[in-house]
Amino acid sequence: MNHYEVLAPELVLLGLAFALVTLELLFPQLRKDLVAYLTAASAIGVLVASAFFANRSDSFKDLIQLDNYTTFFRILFLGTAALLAIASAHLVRDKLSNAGEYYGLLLLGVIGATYMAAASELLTAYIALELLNFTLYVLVSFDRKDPRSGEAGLKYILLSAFASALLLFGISFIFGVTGTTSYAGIRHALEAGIGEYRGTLVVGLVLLLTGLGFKVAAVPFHMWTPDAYEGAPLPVTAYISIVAKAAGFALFLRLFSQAFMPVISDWRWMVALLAALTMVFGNLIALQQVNIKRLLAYSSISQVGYMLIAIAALSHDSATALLLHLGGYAITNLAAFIAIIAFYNATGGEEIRDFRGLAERHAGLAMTLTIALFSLAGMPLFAGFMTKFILFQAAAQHGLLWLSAFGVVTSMISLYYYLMVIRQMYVLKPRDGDGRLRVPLLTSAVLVVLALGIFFVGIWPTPLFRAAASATRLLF
Amino acid sequence: MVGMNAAWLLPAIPAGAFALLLLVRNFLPRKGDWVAIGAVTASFVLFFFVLHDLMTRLGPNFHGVSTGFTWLKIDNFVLRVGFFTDPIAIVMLAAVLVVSLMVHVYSTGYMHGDSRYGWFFTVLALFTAAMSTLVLADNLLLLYVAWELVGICSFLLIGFWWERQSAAEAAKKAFVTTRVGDVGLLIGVILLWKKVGTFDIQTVLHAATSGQIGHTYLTVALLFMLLGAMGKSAQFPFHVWLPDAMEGPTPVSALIHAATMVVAGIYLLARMLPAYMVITGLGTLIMVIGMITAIGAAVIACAQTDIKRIIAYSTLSNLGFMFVAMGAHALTGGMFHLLTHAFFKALLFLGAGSVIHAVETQEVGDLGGLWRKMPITMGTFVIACLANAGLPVFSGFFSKDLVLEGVMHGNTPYYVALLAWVFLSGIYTARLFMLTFFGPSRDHHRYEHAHESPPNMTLPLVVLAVLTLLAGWLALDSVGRALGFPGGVGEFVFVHEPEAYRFSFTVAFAATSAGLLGVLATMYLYWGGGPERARRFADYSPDVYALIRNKFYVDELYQAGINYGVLGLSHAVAWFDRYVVNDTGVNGTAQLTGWLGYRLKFLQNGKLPTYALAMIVGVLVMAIVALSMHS
Amino acid sequence: MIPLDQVLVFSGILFALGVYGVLTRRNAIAILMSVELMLTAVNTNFIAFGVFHRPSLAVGLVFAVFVITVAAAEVGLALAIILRIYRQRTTANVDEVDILKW
Amino acid sequence: MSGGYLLLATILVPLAAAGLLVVTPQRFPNVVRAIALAAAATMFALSVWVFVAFQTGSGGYQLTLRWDWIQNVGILGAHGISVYLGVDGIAAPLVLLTGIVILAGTFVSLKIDRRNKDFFILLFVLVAGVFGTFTALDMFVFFFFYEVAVLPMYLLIGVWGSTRKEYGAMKLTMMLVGSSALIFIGIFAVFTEAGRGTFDLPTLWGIHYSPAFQKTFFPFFMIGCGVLAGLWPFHMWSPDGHMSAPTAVSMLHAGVLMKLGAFGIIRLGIQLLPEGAKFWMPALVVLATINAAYGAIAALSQRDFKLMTGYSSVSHMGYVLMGLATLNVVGINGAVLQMFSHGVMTALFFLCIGALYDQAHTREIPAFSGIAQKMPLWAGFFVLAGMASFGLPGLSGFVAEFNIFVGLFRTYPVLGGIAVFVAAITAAYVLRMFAIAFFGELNPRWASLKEISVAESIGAVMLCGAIFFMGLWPSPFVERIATAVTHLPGVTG
Repeated sequence: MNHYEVLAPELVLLGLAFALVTLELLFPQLRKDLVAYLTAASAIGVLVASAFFANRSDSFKDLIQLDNYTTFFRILFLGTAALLAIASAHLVRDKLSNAGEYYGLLLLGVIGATYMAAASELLTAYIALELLNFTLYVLVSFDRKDPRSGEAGLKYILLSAFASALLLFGISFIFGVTGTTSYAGIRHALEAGIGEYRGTLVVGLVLLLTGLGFKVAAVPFHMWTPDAYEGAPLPVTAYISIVAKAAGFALFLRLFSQAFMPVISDWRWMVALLAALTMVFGNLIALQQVNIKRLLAYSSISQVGYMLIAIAALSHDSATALLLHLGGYAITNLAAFIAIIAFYNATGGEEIRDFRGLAERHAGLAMTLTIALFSLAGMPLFAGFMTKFILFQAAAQHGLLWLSAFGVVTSMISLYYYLMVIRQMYVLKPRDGDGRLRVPLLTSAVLVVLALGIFFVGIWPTPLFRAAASATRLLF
Repeated sequence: MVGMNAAWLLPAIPAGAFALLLLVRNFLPRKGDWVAIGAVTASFVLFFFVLHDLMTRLGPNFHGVSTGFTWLKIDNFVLRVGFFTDPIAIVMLAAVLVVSLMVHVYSTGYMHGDSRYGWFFTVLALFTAAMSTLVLADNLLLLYVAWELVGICSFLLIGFWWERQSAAEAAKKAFVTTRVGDVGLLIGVILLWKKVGTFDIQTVLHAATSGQIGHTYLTVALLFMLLGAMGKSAQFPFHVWLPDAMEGPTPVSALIHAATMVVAGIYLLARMLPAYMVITGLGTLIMVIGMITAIGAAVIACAQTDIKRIIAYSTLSNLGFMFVAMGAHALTGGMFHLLTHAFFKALLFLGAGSVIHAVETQEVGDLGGLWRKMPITMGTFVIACLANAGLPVFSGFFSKDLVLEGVMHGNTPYYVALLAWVFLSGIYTARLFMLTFFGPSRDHHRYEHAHESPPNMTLPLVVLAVLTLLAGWLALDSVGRALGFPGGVGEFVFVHEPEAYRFSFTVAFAATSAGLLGVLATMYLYWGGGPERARRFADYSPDVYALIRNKFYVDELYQAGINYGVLGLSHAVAWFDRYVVNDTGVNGTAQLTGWLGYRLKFLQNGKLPTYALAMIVGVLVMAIVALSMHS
Repeated sequence: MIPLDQVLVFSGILFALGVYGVLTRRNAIAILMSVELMLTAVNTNFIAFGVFHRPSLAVGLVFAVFVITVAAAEVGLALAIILRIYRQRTTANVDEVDILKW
Repeated sequence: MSGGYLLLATILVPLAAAGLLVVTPQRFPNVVRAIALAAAATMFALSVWVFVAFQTGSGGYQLTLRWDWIQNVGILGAHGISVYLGVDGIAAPLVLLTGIVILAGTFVSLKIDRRNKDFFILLFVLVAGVFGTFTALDMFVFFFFYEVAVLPMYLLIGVWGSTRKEYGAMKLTMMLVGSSALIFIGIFAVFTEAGRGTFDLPTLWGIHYSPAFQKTFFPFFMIGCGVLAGLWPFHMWSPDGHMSAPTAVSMLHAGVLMKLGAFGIIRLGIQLLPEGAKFWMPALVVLATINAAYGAIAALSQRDFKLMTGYSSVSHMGYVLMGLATLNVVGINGAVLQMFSHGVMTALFFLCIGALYDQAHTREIPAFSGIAQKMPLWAGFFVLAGMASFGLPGLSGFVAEFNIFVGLFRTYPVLGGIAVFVAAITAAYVLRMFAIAFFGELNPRWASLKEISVAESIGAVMLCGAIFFMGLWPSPFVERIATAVTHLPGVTG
C-alpha cells in the first residue's frame, strides 16, 4: 500500500494551480475576475471533496498524516482561499497584473499550509513551511507599482530566511539529540531519556520556537509582520493573517503535542513568556496605529498571543480550544478584511480616518466591519467572545490562570483601538462630498454570510467545537 | 361605639382627602377645599369619641390603647403601622385638630384667589394626616415616617409661593436644617431598636426604665434622638430655619410653625420622657438648650420689625421654654403649655395674617393705629398677646405657672432665668401689639385701605380667642371634674405620679410681676410719642442693638460655614474627583497605556537589522535563562 | 575521525558569524550571504549528527540536501526582489528601505 | 413549565425586535417607532407577568427553563453551558424594573429622529442583555449577557449623546469592559476550582471552595461587578457617562445597568464564595460608605443636572453596596429594594433632565430659574424623584434606605450613622437644585419653555407609579426578596 490517495487533494490543487497559470498565459484576454471565480470554484470543489476524508485516518509513509486534524485545516485553508479569491477579484483586476499567477500562488500556498498541518516529520514540515513562505514572498511583493510592496517583500524574505536558518539550526540540534526527525520518534527518544544532552535539546527548542514564533508572528520575532501586512496587497495581507498564521499554529501544535510533550516543563515557560510579551506588545502598539492594515497587523499579533496561551497550556482541551478559536478568528478576520477590501476598492483609502462616516455611506459595510471588530475584541454574541472564553478557560484549567488573566486584560485594552475605527464609522459624520459607496453583489453576499458566520460561531459554536475536538483527539 | 380602636381613622380621613385632592382637585368645585375641611371636621368630631372612650377607661392601670397592622415583615424584622392613644397623645391631638380645623376655615378667606388654592388644601390635608399619625404612632418608626412627612409638608408650604426666591430658599433651609436633626432621630431610633428588638414605644420605654439597656448606650441613643427633637422644635443651634419659615402663607405659620409641627420635638421628648429620666444629666442638657433658645429668641424678638418674625421668635422662645419644662421633667406643665401655646400662638399668627391681609405689609414700622379699622382682629390679638405674656386669667398664665413650679424644685438658677424670660416675653409682646394696633398710623396709604377681614377669617380668630381664654382653666380640678377628668390636667397627663394643680402664690406673683413689668415698661416706651422713645433707648448702645437686630449673627455664621465649610468641602471633593480620580487615575491610566504604545511603536523603526536583532535578543534571552535553569 | 564536539564548535562558530553578518551588514545581498553562511552551519550540523547517529539511514544527509536546494531557490527569489528594490530606489542598503515603519 | 418560556421571551422579544428593525427600512421612522413601542410594551407586560407569576410562598428559583447549549465537548462536561433561566425573589423585582424603565425609555425616545432605527436596535440589544443577566442561572450565560448589556453602550452614547460624548462613551465602555476582565478571571478560577466541567450556577453554588480560594477570588467579583455598580474609586464613568448619554440610555444605564453590578456581587460573589464575602465585606462596606458620602458631597457643588444626578447615582449605589456588605437579611433586602427604588427614581430624574435639555439645550443648573412656572407638571415629576432620592417616607426610597440603615446598624453602627447623615446631604443637594433652578422668579430667557410632552409624561407617570407603589405597599417586593435573601449562604438573620 502506498496510500497515494492521501496526497490526492493537494495533487489536484497543484494541477489546478498550474491550470490557472496556464489559462492566463493562453488566454490573456480572459476577464481577470473570472479567473478569481474559477479559483474560488476549484478551491471549493477540492474542499467539498476533501470533506469526504472526515474521520479517516491514514498516513503517507509516516511523513504526511491524514486525520481529522489535517482535514480540519485543509477545509479551513481552502475555504479561506476561496473567499479571498472572490474578494480579490476586483482588486486584482484593477490594480495588479499577472492575475493567473496570483491565483495560482494562492492555491499553492494552501498546499504548503495544509502540509504544515499534516506533516508528521520535521523535514516534511520544513519543506511545507518553505513552500508556503515562497508563495508568500511573491504574493507580498506582487504589487509592482507600490514601492511598499517591494519593501515588504524584501524584509519578509530576508528575515524569513534568517528565521529559517535559526529554525533549521534548532532542528539540527533536536535531530542530534534524538537521532530522528519523525515526531513520534522524537517523542520516543525523549521519553526514553536524553540525559546529559538536555542543554542541547533546550537550545534546539529555543531555536525551534524562534523559527515558529517568526512564522506565527510572536513577539519579539514579529517585527516583519506589520511591515509585510502594510506593504502587501490587501487580500494577501488577509491571506497571511489567516492562512499563514493558522498553518504556523497547525505545525506548532502537532509538533509540540506529538513530539515534545515529554519535555513540556522545558518549553512551557518559554511559550508562556512569548504569549505574554506578544499580547502586551501587540495590543499596546496597536493603540497608536493610523493605518487600518497596520492596525490589523498588530491586532493579529495580539491574537497570536492569545493562541500561544493554548500552546503553553498544551492539552487536548486547550488544543481543541485553539482550533475553535482559529476557526472563529478565520471567519472574523475574513469578514474584516473583505469589508476593508470592498471599502478600498470603492475609495482607495486605507487609513483609519478614511472610514469616517461609513455608516452613512454604506450601512451594511459599516455593520459588517463593526461586527468583525467587536468579534476580534471578544465581545459577546460574536465569535470572538465564545472562542476566546473557551480558550482562556481551557488554559486556566491547565494551570495558566495568570496567563489567561493577561489575555483577558490585554484584550480589554484592544477594545479601545477597535472602537476608534468604529468611532470613525458611526460617531463621525462623512466629510462633505463623500457619497454613498457601491459594493459588488457577490462581495455583499460573502460579507453577509461571514457576518452570519460570526454570529453562528458566537452563539452556536457546538459544530465547530466538536469538529475541533475530534480534530485534536489523535494528537494526544 | 366608635372609640379608641378607631383612632387610626383620625389620620386616615385626611389622608384619604389628600389622595383625592392630589388626583382630582382641579375637577372639584372650589378646588376641593371643602373636601379638606370636611375631612378635618370629621376627624375633629371623631376625636371626641376617642376622647370620651379614653376618659371612661382612664384609671391607674391604664396606659393606652394600641391598634394597627403589619406593614412590612422581613425575616424577624417587623414594621408596624400602629396607633396608640393615651393622654399625652390626646392633648397634642387636641391642639393639632383644633388648630388645623381653624386654619382650614381661615384659609378659605386668606388664600382666596390664589392660583394654587387647591394645592394649598391638598398639602394641608396631608399635613393633618401626617401630624395625627405622628401623635398617635405607637412605634418609633411610624413616628419617624410621620415626622418626615410633616417635614415635607412644611417644605411644600413654606415654599408655597415658590416664585419668590426667598420662599424657595427658606423652604430648603427649613427642610435641610430639620433633616440634619432627623438624622439624629433616625439613628437614635435604630439604636434603640437594635437593643430592644422592636420599635414599639412602650416596650422601648419599659426596657429603658427597667435597665435592660446599658446607661452609656441609652445615653447615646437618647442624645441622638434629642438632636431630632431639637431640629424639629428649632432649638439652638438648629433654630435658624424657623424665622425664615415665615415666608410661607400665614395660616401655615400658624398651623405648622407655631401650633403643631414645631412642637413635635417637645412631644417626642414627652413621649420618651421616662427614658430620658433614667439618665441624670440629660435633663440638665435639655434645660440648658431650652434656656438658651428661650432667652436668646426672646431677646431677638424685641428688636425685630417684621410682624411675623416677631411672632416666630416668640414661638422659638416658647419652644425653648417647653424644652426647659421637659428638661425639668415637668411633663404636665410642658404638655399643657404645648396646648395653650398652640391656641394663643395660632391666634397670634392668624391675627397677624388678618393684619397682613388687610394692609399687605409685614413691617410693623408701617403699621399702627389699626385698632380702629380692625376691632375683632385687635381684640383677639391682644388676648393672644396677653396670654403669651403670661398674665393671669389667660391660658398662658396657668401653663407657665405649672412649668415654673416644676422647674423651681431644685433648679433655682433656671427658675430665675425663666422669670427673666417672662419679663422679656412681656416686652416683645407689648411692643408687638403696641406697634401694630396702637399709636399713630405710620403709613397712611395702607391705613386707609385697611379693613376688617371677612367672617371666615374672623370666626377662627374668635374661636381661638375663646379657647385662649378658657383653656388655662383646665388645669383646675374643678374644671376638670366638670369635664370628666377630675384633678385637672395634672392628673391627666403625668409621668409617674399624678399631681393636681396647686396654685402657688409665690410663683404666680413673681411671674406675673415679671410679665407685667415687661409689658408696662414697653408700653411706656411706645405710648404716646410712638417709637421715638424706644429708638433713643436703642441708641444707648448701638452695638448691642445691632447684635440683637441681626439675631446674634447666627445666620451669617452658618452661611459662612456652609459657603466655606460644606460647599468648600464639596468643591474640594469635586476637584479631587475630577483631577485626581478622573484625570490622574482614569485618564492617567489610559494615557500611560497609550504612551507606552507610543514609545513601543518606535522600536519598529523600519530597519531590517533591528528586526533581526530583536529576534536574536529573544533567542539569547530564552537560551540563557533556559540554560541557567538547567545548570 | 574528527570528534563530534569539534564539528559542533565549528558549526557553531560558522553560525555565529552568519548571525553577526546579518546583524551588521547593511547591504541586502551581504545579508543574504550571511544567511547562507548560517545555513552552511546547519548543514554541517545535520551531516555531522547524521553520521554520528545512524549513518545507514542518511536522514541527516537528506535533510542537508533539501536545505541546500531550498536555500538555492530562496536566494533566487531574494535576488529578484532585491533587484526590484534596487531598480526602484537605486539602493540595496536595507537601512534606506524603511518606508514601512512604526 | 411554561413559566420558563416567559423568561426566555423577555430575552427574545427585544432581540427579535432588534432583528425586525434591522430589516425595516430607515425611510419609515414611524414604523420604527411603532415597532419599538410595541416591543417595549410587550417587554413591560412580560416583566409584570414574571413579577406576578413568581410564587411568594415558595422560595427558590422559579419559572426555570433549561436548554443545554454546549456540552460534552472540550473542557465542557454534561450541562457544560446551558441556557438555564430562572428568577428568585431578588431577580424578579429587577426584571420588573427593567420592564418599567425600558417602556418609559422607549416613550422618551420616540422623538429621536436621527437614525432612530439604529438607536432602537442597540437599545433593545442592551435590554436583552439586561434581562438575560437577571434571569441567568448559568455562569457563562450570566457573563455573556452581562457583556451584551455593555456592548452597545459606546455607540448609543457616541452617536446620540451630547456634551463630551466621545470621551464619556469611551471612558464608560473601557472602564466597564476593563472591570469585566476581573469577572472573567474570577469565572475561570471558579470553573477550574470546581472541576465539574459545568457553568451551571446551582451546581457551582453547591460546592464548598477552600477558604483560601474564596478569599483570593472574591475581590475579583467584588471589584469587577462593583465597577458597574459605581464602586469608589472606579465610579468616574458614571457621572461623565451619564452626562453624555442620551436620555433613554441614561435612564437604562443608571436605572438598570448599574444594578447588574450589584446583582453580580450577589450572584457571583455572595452566592458563589460566601466565606470570601464574609472576609472581604468589611472592605466593601468601607468603600461603599465612601461612595455614598463622596458622591453626595460631590453632588452638592455640581453645576450640571446630569453630572449631579450621576454623582447622586454613585451615592445611592453606595447604599446598595453597603446593604449588600452587611450580609444580613435586612441589609441585603434593603439593598435589593434600593436597586429597584434607585432604578425608577433615577430613571425619572434622567427623563426629566432629558425633557428639559431637548428644549433648553443646556443643563447648567444656575442658568435656570423659576422654570417650574413654565413646566409645573415636569417640575412635579422631578420633585417627586428628588424626594424619593432622599428617602421621603411614602416613596420607594425610604423603604429601601431604612432597611439598609437597619442592616448596617446591626453590623456596622458607625457607618450606619454616616449613611443616615448622607441622606441629609442628599436632601441638601436635591433641594438646592430645586431652589436654584425650579423656583424663584422666572428667568425671561426661558419664557418659551413648554410643558413636558405627552409621551414623556406617560413614561414619567409609570415611574412615579412605581415609586409610590413601592413606597406605600412594599410587601409584594419584600415578600419576594426576603425569601430569596434568607436563603443566601452566609447571610445572618
